[in-house]
Amino acid sequence: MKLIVAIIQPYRLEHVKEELYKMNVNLLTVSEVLGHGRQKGITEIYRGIKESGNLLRKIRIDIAVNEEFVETTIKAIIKGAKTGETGDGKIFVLDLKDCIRIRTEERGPVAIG
Amino acid sequence: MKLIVAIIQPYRLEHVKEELYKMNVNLLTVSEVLGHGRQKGITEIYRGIKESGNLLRKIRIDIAVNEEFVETTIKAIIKGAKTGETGDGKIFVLDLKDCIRIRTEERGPVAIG
Amino acid sequence: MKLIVAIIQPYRLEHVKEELYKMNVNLLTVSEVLGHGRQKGITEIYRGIKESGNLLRKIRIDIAVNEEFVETTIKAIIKGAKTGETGDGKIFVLDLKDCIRIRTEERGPVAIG
Amino acid sequence: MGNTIINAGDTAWVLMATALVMLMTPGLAFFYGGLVRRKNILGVLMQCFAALCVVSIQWVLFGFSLAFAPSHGFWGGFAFAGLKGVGFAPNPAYAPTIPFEAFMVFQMMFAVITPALIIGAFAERMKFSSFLLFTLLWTTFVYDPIAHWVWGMGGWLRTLGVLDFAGGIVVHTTAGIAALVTALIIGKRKIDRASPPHNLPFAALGAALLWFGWFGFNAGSALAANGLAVSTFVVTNTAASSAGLTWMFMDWIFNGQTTVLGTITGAVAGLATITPASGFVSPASAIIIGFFAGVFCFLAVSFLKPRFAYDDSLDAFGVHGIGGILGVIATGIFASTLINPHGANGLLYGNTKQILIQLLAVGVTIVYTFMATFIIYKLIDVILGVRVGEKEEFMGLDLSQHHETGYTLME
Amino acid sequence: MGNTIINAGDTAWVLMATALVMLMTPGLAFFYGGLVRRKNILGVLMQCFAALCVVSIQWVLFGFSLAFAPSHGFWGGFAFAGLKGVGFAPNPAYAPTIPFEAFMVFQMMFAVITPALIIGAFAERMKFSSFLLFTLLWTTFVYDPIAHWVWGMGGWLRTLGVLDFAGGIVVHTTAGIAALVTALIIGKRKIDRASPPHNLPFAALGAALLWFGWFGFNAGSALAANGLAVSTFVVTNTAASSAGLTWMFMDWIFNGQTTVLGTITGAVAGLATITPASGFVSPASAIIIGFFAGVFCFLAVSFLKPRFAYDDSLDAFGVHGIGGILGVIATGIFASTLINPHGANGLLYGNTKQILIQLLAVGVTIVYTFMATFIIYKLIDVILGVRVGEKEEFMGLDLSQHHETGYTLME
Amino acid sequence: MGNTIINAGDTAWVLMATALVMLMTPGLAFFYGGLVRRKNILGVLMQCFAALCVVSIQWVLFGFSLAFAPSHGFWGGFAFAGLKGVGFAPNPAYAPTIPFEAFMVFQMMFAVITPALIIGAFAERMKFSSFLLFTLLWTTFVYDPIAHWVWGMGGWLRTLGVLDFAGGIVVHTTAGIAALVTALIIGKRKIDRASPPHNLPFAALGAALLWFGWFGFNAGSALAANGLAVSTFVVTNTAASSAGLTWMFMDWIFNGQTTVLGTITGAVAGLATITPASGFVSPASAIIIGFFAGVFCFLAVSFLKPRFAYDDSLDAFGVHGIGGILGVIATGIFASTLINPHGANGLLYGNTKQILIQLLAVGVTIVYTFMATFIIYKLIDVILGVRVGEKEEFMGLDLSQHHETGYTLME
Ligand SMILES: Nc1ncnc2c1ncn2[C@@H]1O[C@H](COP(=O)(O)OP(=O)(O)O)[C@@H](O)[C@H]1O
Ligand SMILES: Nc1ncnc2c1ncn2[C@@H]1O[C@H](COP(=O)(O)OP(=O)(O)O)[C@@H](O)[C@H]1O
Ligand SMILES: Nc1ncnc2c1ncn2[C@@H]1O[C@H](COP(=O)(O)OP(=O)(O)O)[C@@H](O)[C@H]1O
Repeated sequence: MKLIVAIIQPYRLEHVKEELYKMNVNLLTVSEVLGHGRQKGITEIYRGIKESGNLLRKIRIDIAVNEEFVETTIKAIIKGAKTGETGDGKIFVLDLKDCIRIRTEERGPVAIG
Repeated sequence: MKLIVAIIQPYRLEHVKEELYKMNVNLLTVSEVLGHGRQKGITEIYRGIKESGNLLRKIRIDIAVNEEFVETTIKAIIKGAKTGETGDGKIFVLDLKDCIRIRTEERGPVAIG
Repeated sequence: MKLIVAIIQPYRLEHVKEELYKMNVNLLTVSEVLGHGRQKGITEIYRGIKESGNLLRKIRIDIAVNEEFVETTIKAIIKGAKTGETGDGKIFVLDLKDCIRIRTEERGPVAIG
Repeated sequence: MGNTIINAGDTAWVLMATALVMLMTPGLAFFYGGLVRRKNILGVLMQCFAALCVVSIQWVLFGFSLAFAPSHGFWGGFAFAGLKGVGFAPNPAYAPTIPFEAFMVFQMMFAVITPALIIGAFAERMKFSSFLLFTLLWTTFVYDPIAHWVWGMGGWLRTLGVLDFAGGIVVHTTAGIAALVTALIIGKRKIDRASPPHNLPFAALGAALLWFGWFGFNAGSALAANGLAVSTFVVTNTAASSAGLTWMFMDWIFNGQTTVLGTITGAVAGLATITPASGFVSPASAIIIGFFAGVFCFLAVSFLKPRFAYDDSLDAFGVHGIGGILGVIATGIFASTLINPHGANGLLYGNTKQILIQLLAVGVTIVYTFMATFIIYKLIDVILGVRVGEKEEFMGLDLSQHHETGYTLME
Repeated sequence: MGNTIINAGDTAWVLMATALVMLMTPGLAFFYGGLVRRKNILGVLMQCFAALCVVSIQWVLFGFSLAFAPSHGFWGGFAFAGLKGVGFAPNPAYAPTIPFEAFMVFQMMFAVITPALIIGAFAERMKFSSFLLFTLLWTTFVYDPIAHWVWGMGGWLRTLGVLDFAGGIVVHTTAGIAALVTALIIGKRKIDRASPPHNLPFAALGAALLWFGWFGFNAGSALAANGLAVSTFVVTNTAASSAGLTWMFMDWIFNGQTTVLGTITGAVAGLATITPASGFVSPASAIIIGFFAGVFCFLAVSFLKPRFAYDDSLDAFGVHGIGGILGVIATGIFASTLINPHGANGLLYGNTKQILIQLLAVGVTIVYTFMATFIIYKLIDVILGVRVGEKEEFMGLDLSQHHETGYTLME
Repeated sequence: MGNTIINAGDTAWVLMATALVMLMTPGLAFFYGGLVRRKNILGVLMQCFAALCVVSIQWVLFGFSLAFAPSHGFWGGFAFAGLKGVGFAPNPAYAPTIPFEAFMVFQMMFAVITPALIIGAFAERMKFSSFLLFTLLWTTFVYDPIAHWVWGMGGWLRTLGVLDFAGGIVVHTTAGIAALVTALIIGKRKIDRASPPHNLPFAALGAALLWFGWFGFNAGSALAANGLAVSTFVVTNTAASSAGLTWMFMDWIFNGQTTVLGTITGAVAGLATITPASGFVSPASAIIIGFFAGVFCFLAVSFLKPRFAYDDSLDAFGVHGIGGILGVIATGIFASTLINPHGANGLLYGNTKQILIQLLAVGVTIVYTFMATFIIYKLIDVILGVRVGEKEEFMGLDLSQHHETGYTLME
């Protein structure tokens, strides 16, 4: 099992979700984060004082999947998130040692879906 | 060492914390996330336009623990979070390679508690 | 590759970023979390009712790095975040199995930077 | 209606005061709304807007008549129903220099805010449909009769000579007691732990709008732009400030530091307490009344409530009930005919009778309100059920009652 | 200007009403701003503040003159340009008991809010520079002439006897139609999916300020603190409440539950609809008009818009356009000389002519506004381009147009 | 007090204006509060509410007397202390047609907001206890005397003929200079980096309430609902709009785009600048004054502050100090007896003397305020310590001073 963590542009969330659903990846967890990457954000200006605004709003998606879904999921994320411009984001893949569905107390691969 | 990540119903947070404290698991990090799972949320309606509202508010808890605490912690989370209804959430267990207490610069298992 | 997760005091973020930049660690993802640790927060009081306020605001930083940068990164975080008082926070190190740059679809160590 | 003539200055002031009092209901919505959990903000806002809509219509159709038509004993009857006879000409029995309709609409806004005040007691756990019905019935059977007793032509408390300038009995005592009753019957919220206000700046905004609007509430009750209105205005501001400062220091003494929530709560307590007295007392008395408002309401909220363990979520009873009752009694003590020759002297000025009238009036109001609210509540509980289910409560009223959320979590 | 004399009460009321109407533009900013995505809140606030600044200056320089100087056919010409002759003395043609300058500034605030209303149609996707130019041109070539026709000395619709007490034609129909035109030309937002309001409490705050300010808008249009002002005040509040309740129940019937957004939208629709009628109808008529406002605007927003698939983001047409037109027609039906002897009777009171005048006026206004707005839009599109680029739209107007963000994400 | 008689229209207007000015202090709280870091919002709100409470009581007890009792040289003495002799009868020396008590309470709200303006300078780092003491002392020893000099019976600047219609000297220059002094002594905030406003919509809300309230501030200073009040009202709105637009374009020229914060700051600068001139100048002059307000305050904030590197956190000096001084001088240039026969002509109308008086008055005010504020600050620093500790500052004032947080992070 793997935990896939994707950092994407906020406005691509809809597209990513769509691509994931097409691949039957329906379970995910989303949060709002700030990212510092290569992308130069817009310089904010408050009463003439420039704020390099180096932390840009991003969306983080966490998806736990079984091994056979890893590549499908990564591809779907790329498909939804890619615009070809800096700031598109990254996907991180972590090993998932265990997974428990709280409702049923099931464990392991069966609990993921 | 393991990093335990639990996604739970927001209103169960109090109960989960209580159960964890009983087991002497006192250190944790909490954040607000949106989750898409099997649970059907309430359809929101704004001027007649239906929002399937497929992202529901959830709480994410991160707990780093030493091996001997893994099961205790999982049990405590389940005890606090379980209602038996869809939406109760999941627990993910990740391997933790290292842990550093910034204040003392201690590393490894001793830094976790 | 490793994923370094640091939980720090909110007001140390600027210092940590500065130290990281000095070490050429420029890519990171930040989010706001609540932490329960050893630190005793301020008791909040609302119309005489005391709120032990056991969840304190913290900043979480996620940094994916290649192996040779792990120690540099940890040191930089400690340098920026350490005040010597409880609440300084923790650093967690996780194994990173893979990393994908969405824009270019590059994978592995090359995608991290 | 005789040789009365409309005064444009007085009319301008009463219209403006009416607008100010109207703004108090949204002000209250934010004062209360900022204090609840994030998932219940819309529940509070909705109840306040609904009170505004429902009571506005009820008042035009029959509420005003029940309260202000010449007495039929219990209430005023239907002589003014549908605003019959409520037109451009002044009614000297109420306000000789402004259109009678101006008096009507000014009073309307009092009828609107009173049931809205009660919301604080059952916040975060009442069904919206039940709230609608409760508001309609409570306004009709509690507010309207008591307004009639105290202010209506032929009302028995008015005849008795009770002093209630702007609604210490009619508004704050009734709302406060109704709050106590409903808090007692509806029971505690599921998660008992104190929850910090989800948006204290909203509560402060609400308090500011309340303070602003209260100038209309009290000084508008002079029903003319004259010296009495000015005096009332000054006294109102003074009591609010005095009570705000007092609560600030009470917080400091009892809890070790001053708080925003304490200060604004104190100011609102001071405003509620000065209300009945505002047209009868001097600024010096207002400082004292404000001081007592701060002390007593602070103690009620900090000690009485935990002691008796009812869950008056936002202290509608502790602030408006205690404040209202205190103010009615204070009126009997501090009132002076030097300030208002149409009033009476209080205890301090050698008149012992007034305070007895005040006590009687507030006592009867408490008893009647208590019983009537109880009956209305129980009736609705049978028909619709008053409290939301446990799941709805955990989910929050915004989602469960209105299928909306107050704030998005992401862009 | 004859033996007119200034009445302090009337002046006080009109000044206060002016302040109230001024507050409506920020009120609208929050009403609209709360409904957009979080990344576009500043875009909305900015457009509203800019409208306030730009039109205030335009009005003083020549706008007031175009609208209210004695007729030169299409508009009023430049006789009052730079406020020449607009001073302390009253102008009896408009308001005999207050300084002419008071009339001028009261009308200014109407000119300010009208273009601001249109913002709802193109929210989240218009360039700020184009908005500035649009506001200036639209005010000059649409608002000013139509205000002249309906309200100006010698205006042809005024001469014809059209009834528009506080701007159902001049304000709401023009803004609503302009909203429809711009929504049609500018096209849909990129992300079509409904986005929940980012801050519904802000929208509720805005609605509260609109309601509060509308007392000045309508009752101030009596231009005196007299019985008519009071009647207008009452009718305004009644229609708002009635429409709010109606929408609440429409929501319940069609969508299964009541909503905050529905209730406040209903109230605003009621306010827009009663506007032209407010100085001519009884409270009973106001209840009926409010009811129809709730029903028709609800249907427009819920069925017309999805049907024709234009993206009037915040329903400026559905609420103000439909409401304004409905109100103008309703005035031809419900107007009564018992309420306002300077008005006329409507259909219900046996006068068939009035409704024809109303229909003609609203029809001409629709056609003229439609064409003129279209031309202005296209002109600006050629010069500056109206719509932001796709990337700017995704980024949000706050960052892309103003290099600011509404809220920080961290401390 | 002679054959004066109360005018209801004037009284209605002054009461309403008083309520409007009261609302400015919460308005300021949100204007400032939206601009600070999220962890300091309550600190700002608290200071504003505390100023309202403390000064309201001080004013009734002795502040009004110090400012407006007949002169004892430095200040007014204690003849009116405890509002002795301040009752229903007008005092023709101040306002012949309204109760003297109305004048008193109107002036109270000026005394309230002035120390609140200073908050912008030391935001995010002052101890609350010290703020309380500072407010009390500063009001008593700076505001009250200077108000006396300029407006009090027998005040030496008043006798000299200085023109300050609504407080360019008394309010804005004093507050602005005090802001500069405190910013200089208290030192920079620990985290020097510019921090984006945590809630710009709150700042916009505050600006809207300030603008709205300023109509009372300026036009209320006519102390009657007459032509002068109307003219003042118009001029106020015009200068605000002109300055808002100017700042908008300055931002565009110097920073490449227009901003919300710039526009609302410009409007507030325009309002501050027109304040002393508002009762003496024409709308055309107001456009020019507004333009200069936009230009100079923009430059002060953008260049002066970084140049001299003081940390006037929210530009209380840059906006109110510069604006106030500019306005006082502008009054000496643009004043015209055609607008206000009780005023004087300025430079433009051939009177060179007035501008010298204005310069003298503003110069003395600067010097006195500078010294007195310095002494008060140092005194408090010895007794209580003015600045919070480093840890408290990092933690934020909300938690460290009031043990509260503005917003919850979770439901
Ligand atoms: N090594 C990293 N560690 C943590 N987060 C990263 C890392 N690299 C990128 N990110 C996240 O991904 C976002 C996009 O990265 P950026 O460099 O702007 O775009 P791109 O990946 O297209 O070059 C960043 O804002 C940051 O949140
Ligand atoms: N595979 C997954 N990856 C990431 N998050 C998940 C996954 N499965 C569940 N979750 C999270 O857990 C929450 C609860 O899951 P849900 O399916 O609704 O309940 P249950 O686990 O009781 O069936 C989801 O809203 C989502 O945030
Ligand atoms: N074992 C853990 N699991 C998850 N989060 C932790 C753990 N230990 C500490 N934290 C996070 O680090 C923060 C600081 O920890 P704390 O004990 O207060 O300080 P210190 O590490 O200096 O003793 C906590 O608030 C919490 O968010």
